[in-house]
Parts: sequence; structure tokens; C-alpha cells
Amino acid sequence: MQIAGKKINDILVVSLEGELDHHTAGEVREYIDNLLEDPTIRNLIIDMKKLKFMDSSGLGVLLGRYKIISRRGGELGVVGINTQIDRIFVVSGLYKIIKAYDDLKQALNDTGGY
Amino acid sequence: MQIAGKKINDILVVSLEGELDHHTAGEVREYIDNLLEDPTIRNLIIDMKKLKFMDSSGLGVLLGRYKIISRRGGELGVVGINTQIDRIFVVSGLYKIIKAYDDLKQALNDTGGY
Amino acid sequence: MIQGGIDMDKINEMRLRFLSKSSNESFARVTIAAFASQMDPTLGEISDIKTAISEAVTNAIIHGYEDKTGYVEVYAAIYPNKFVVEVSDEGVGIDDIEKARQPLYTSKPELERSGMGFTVMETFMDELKVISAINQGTKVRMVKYIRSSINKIGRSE
Amino acid sequence: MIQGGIDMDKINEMRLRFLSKSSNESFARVTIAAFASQMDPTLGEISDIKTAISEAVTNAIIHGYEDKTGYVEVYAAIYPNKFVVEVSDEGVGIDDIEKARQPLYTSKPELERSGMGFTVMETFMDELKVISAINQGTKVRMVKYIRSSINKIGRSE
Ligand SMILES: Nc1ncnc2c1ncn2[C@@H]1O[C@H](COP(=O)(O)OP(=O)(O)O)[C@@H](O)[C@H]1O
Ligand SMILES: Nc1ncnc2c1ncn2[C@@H]1O[C@H](COP(=O)(O)OP(=O)(O)O)[C@@H](O)[C@H]1O
Repeated sequence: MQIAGKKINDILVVSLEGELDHHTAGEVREYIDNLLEDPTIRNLIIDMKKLKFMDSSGLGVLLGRYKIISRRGGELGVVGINTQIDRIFVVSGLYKIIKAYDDLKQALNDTGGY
Repeated sequence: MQIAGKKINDILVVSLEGELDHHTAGEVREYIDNLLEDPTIRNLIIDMKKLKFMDSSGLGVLLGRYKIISRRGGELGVVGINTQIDRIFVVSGLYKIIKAYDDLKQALNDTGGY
Repeated sequence: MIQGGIDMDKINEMRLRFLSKSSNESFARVTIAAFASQMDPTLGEISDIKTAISEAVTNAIIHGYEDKTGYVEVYAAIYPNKFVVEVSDEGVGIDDIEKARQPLYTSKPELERSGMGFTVMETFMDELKVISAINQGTKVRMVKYIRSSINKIGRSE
Repeated sequence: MIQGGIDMDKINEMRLRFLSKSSNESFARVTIAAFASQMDPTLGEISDIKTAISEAVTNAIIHGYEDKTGYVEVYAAIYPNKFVVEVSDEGVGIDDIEKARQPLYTSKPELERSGMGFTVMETFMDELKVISAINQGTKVRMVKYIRSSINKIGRSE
């Protein structure tokens, strides 16, 4: 699993590359929560363009970050999910609380009203 | 396994795509021997650029075709073998009887004196 | 050596046993996908099977064995029109299977489990059966009907 | 459940059992390569392991079981600096192992076997042991030392 993060205004953008399952969930969670200690971050966008696989362990990671972000009044968005991950999102009803975007630009524009 | 063959003068060029093991050896053998029924074919070039894997079952296929071709006074050449297949060639001493070329043009130029 | 057998329809089968380590989750997915690919399934079918396997194997590792190490076993069989896969552990077992299968139910919310594992298996596969007994382990049996395979298998053998 | 065990050095292990069908040759290669990849081997090391596995599994299928169907078993284990793999069948067995291991020796020239299987295993792996008895089957044990793994394994667990 390769993880990269950058801050754009009050938005944290995290890119994931690899497979998000129970084995890799821990490092993703720690990586994001570490950056979220910065209190000026309100919104989170996860770039999944290079994420090849995600199962319900990934759902747990997303839901956990969603809780932190909504407590701050922010939004959680995802970018570039593939068909396999889309199926997981549909089954779990995740689209009801997490917004999905085709590309990062669109996500940044829409998030936090930029 | 995908196999394609074409005749250029007295040379039969056979391209292999996939993995040549015991499971696929039979169809490769049958395909080539079928075309070799044409008595005007003297030389055989096997294009392995898209062959990802070969084991000693593949050696058996090559040695069998080598026998047929040398009985006709022709040559057997291979094109574009990868590192894994090169290792098999080295171990088996196959380079002593089969010529290896980087590309098909070179192989055609060299084979049968064209 | 086996000559025939009762299950004459079965085209191929495999059994995989590995340690309950999280690094084996992706290994199990790759293995079962490689085996199932003999049926010439669609990309969607393979990806459904991969996801379902991932859920069942993860459950065996984190719920079945918790912090201990044990063996997870995956059995898979190819039939003319279906793929059968069973994931078993000899772990703690499930007390109330009906409750466990409910969407969002998890016994480990502290681990950020979503409680959606069984729901994913049920949605992505065509059949799901869970057999379990306290301290005797759990077996999850799943079936996926593969539409594309019927005429193709014969050809590749 | 396993707590510790004698072989304390062993980091991971798996056991795979499948039918002696030729379509399982590539399946076995993919599976063992996926398991071994946890050691972070080089491409060359993985490709050596794949080739050696292919030879041993093919031998079990065509020599061990000839035209019958039986089970082939592949066991693999990861140690800090080595990869161990064993391929077993319960087939006809080998009468004269020394002769069988000689380069170019094959009992099935009519099938266009090259007689180079054992030579390939020996060259591509660091250790090769063959245990066999007539009508009791054959076990081939191979070891490959993986130079790159020592410090990497801990990280990915
Ligand atoms: N192999 C197993 N062994 C013991 N308990 C299990 C097993 N699989 C599932 N369970 C129980 O069923 C519950 C629901 O499982 P699941 O739907 O996959 O959600 P999650 O894994 O997110 O908890 C688990 O929380 C656990 O209590
Ligand atoms: N698993 C096995 N069961 C029975 N005989 C075997 C087995 N593996 C190898 N042999 C014997 O050893 C010989 C040499 O094997 P090998 O070097 O792989 O060459 P090849 O497979 O091309 O014959 C075989 O021809 C066969 O007689």
C-alpha cells in the first residue's frame, strides 16, 4: 500500500495506491489520523484512482474518517473509484454520506465550497 | 495460448503468446506439425516476444521441431526470448542448436541465407 | 488415486491451508481468482469472487482466531456452471448466526469493523451458507453461478 | 490453534492440494509466486521459483499419476532468509532416483519430454531433495535462499 497526503486550504487530500483490506487498513488509518491532528483541516478527499481493490475493512476505515470529519462540520469525498469498489459503495449505502467524484479537480471545487 | 503462423518463402514463422508448459505444449506441437506438412518449408522461426513463460515441457516441443527441421536440412531459430526463457535455454544447452535473434527481421535475414 | 467419484459433475477442485496472518488475505484472493479463472469468468464475476473471499478469510483471521494463530482453509470447486468456495476456521465460532449476518452488526466496533462482511458476501455471491459452533469454528460456503463457462471449460482441458 | 511450535523461525506457511490436471500447472505457479512474493524477492528469484514449481508439478501430473487422476500437494514456507517448497504426489514413484535426476534422462521420450526437469529444478533452486518409493509416491523438496528478504518481512506484517 502506498499512501501520499497533501493539504490544500482546509482540505486534506490522501492518495491510495494498492489494495485496501484488513491487512493494510491499519497503516491507512494511522496515516490519515496523524495528518488530521492538524485542527485547520476540515474536509477530507481520498483519491482512489490507483486503488485496485477494497473490501468491507476499507468501509470501516472510510466510516471512521467520516465520523472525525463530520464532527468538524466537514465533508468526506472520494475520487476515481473503480467498478469493484463502486459495488462495495452501493451495497453499503456509502454514497449516502460520501460524495464520489470523477477527478480531483471537481472534488476540490465542490468540497467546502471552493 | 495464442498461436499464429505464416510462411515466408521456405520459412515458417510461428508466433506464440502466453505460457508454454505441459498444458499448452500439445496444441503448439499440433499447430506447428500441421503446417510443417507443407514439404516446401525448410526452416522454422518461433517468435517468442509475447511468450511470458516456458519450462522444460517447452524444451521438448522445441527439440521435437528441431529434429523435423534438421532432417530437411533447415534451421530452427527463436526470436525475442525473455530472461526466464533465456535461463532455460542456457541450462539445457539449447543455444548450441537453436539460434536466437533479437527481432524477426534479423532472423529472416539470417535464416536460409536471405 | 481417484477414479471417478460420486460428484461426477466436478471439473476441478483445490484446497488451500494457510496461517491466519493478515498478509495472507491478498494471497488468498489471488489464489482463488487464479483458480476460478479456469472457468473463463467475466472480470465482474472474478472481482465479485475476490471480494467475497476477502471478507470470509478476513473474518476467519480476525474473528475466528482473534489474536491467536491458526489455520484457515479454503476449498474451491469448479462445476460446469458454478463455482463453489468454502472458507473454514477452527476458531471461536459464532453464537448467533442470524444476528451476525445482519447488515452493520459487528462484535468488534472498536476495531472499526463495518459489520458489512456477510452482507457483501451475500450480495456478491449467489448462495451463502454459514455453519458454526462455539469453540469449534466456522465454515462459510458460497456459490457463484458463472454464466460464461458452460461451453468453454471443455475446450481448455 | 497453534501457539509457537518447534519451528520458531517460520514466518508463514501454506499447503495447497489440487487435482492432477494440466490446467492446474499455471494455477500452481501463480499461487506459489503470490505466496513467495511476501518475501519481496527479486523478479529473477520469483521467476526461478515459478519455473522450478512448474517442473515438479508437471512431473507429479504426467509421471506420478500418468493417465489417472490424483491429488498433487504443494507445501511452502517462508523463513527469514529462505523459501522452502515441497511438491508431493501419491503416484507410481521413482525406481532409480539417481538415474531420474540425470540431465536428459526421461522415461517418456514418446511424449517428447526433454528429461531436463530435475536439472532445471536443481539449477534454479539452491537445494533439491527427492524422496520416492515405488507405488507410494514422490516428494520433491526445494529451497531457495532469498537475499532480499531479511529486513523486509518484519515491515509488511
Ligand atoms: N469466522 C468467524 N468466526 C467467528 N465469528 C465470526 C466469523 N465471521 C463472522 N463472525 C461474527 O459475525 C460478525 C459479523 O461479521 P461481518 O458481517 O463480516 O462484519 P465484521 O467483520 O465487520 O464484524 C462479526 O463481527 C463476528 O462477530
Ligand atoms: N513425480 C514423479 N513420479 C514418478 N516419476 C517421476 C516423477 N518425477 C520425475 N519422475 C521420473 O524422472 C524422470 C526425469 O524427470 P525430469 O528430469 O523432470 O524429465 P522429464 O519430465 O522430461 O521426463 C521422468 O522421466 C520420470 O521417469
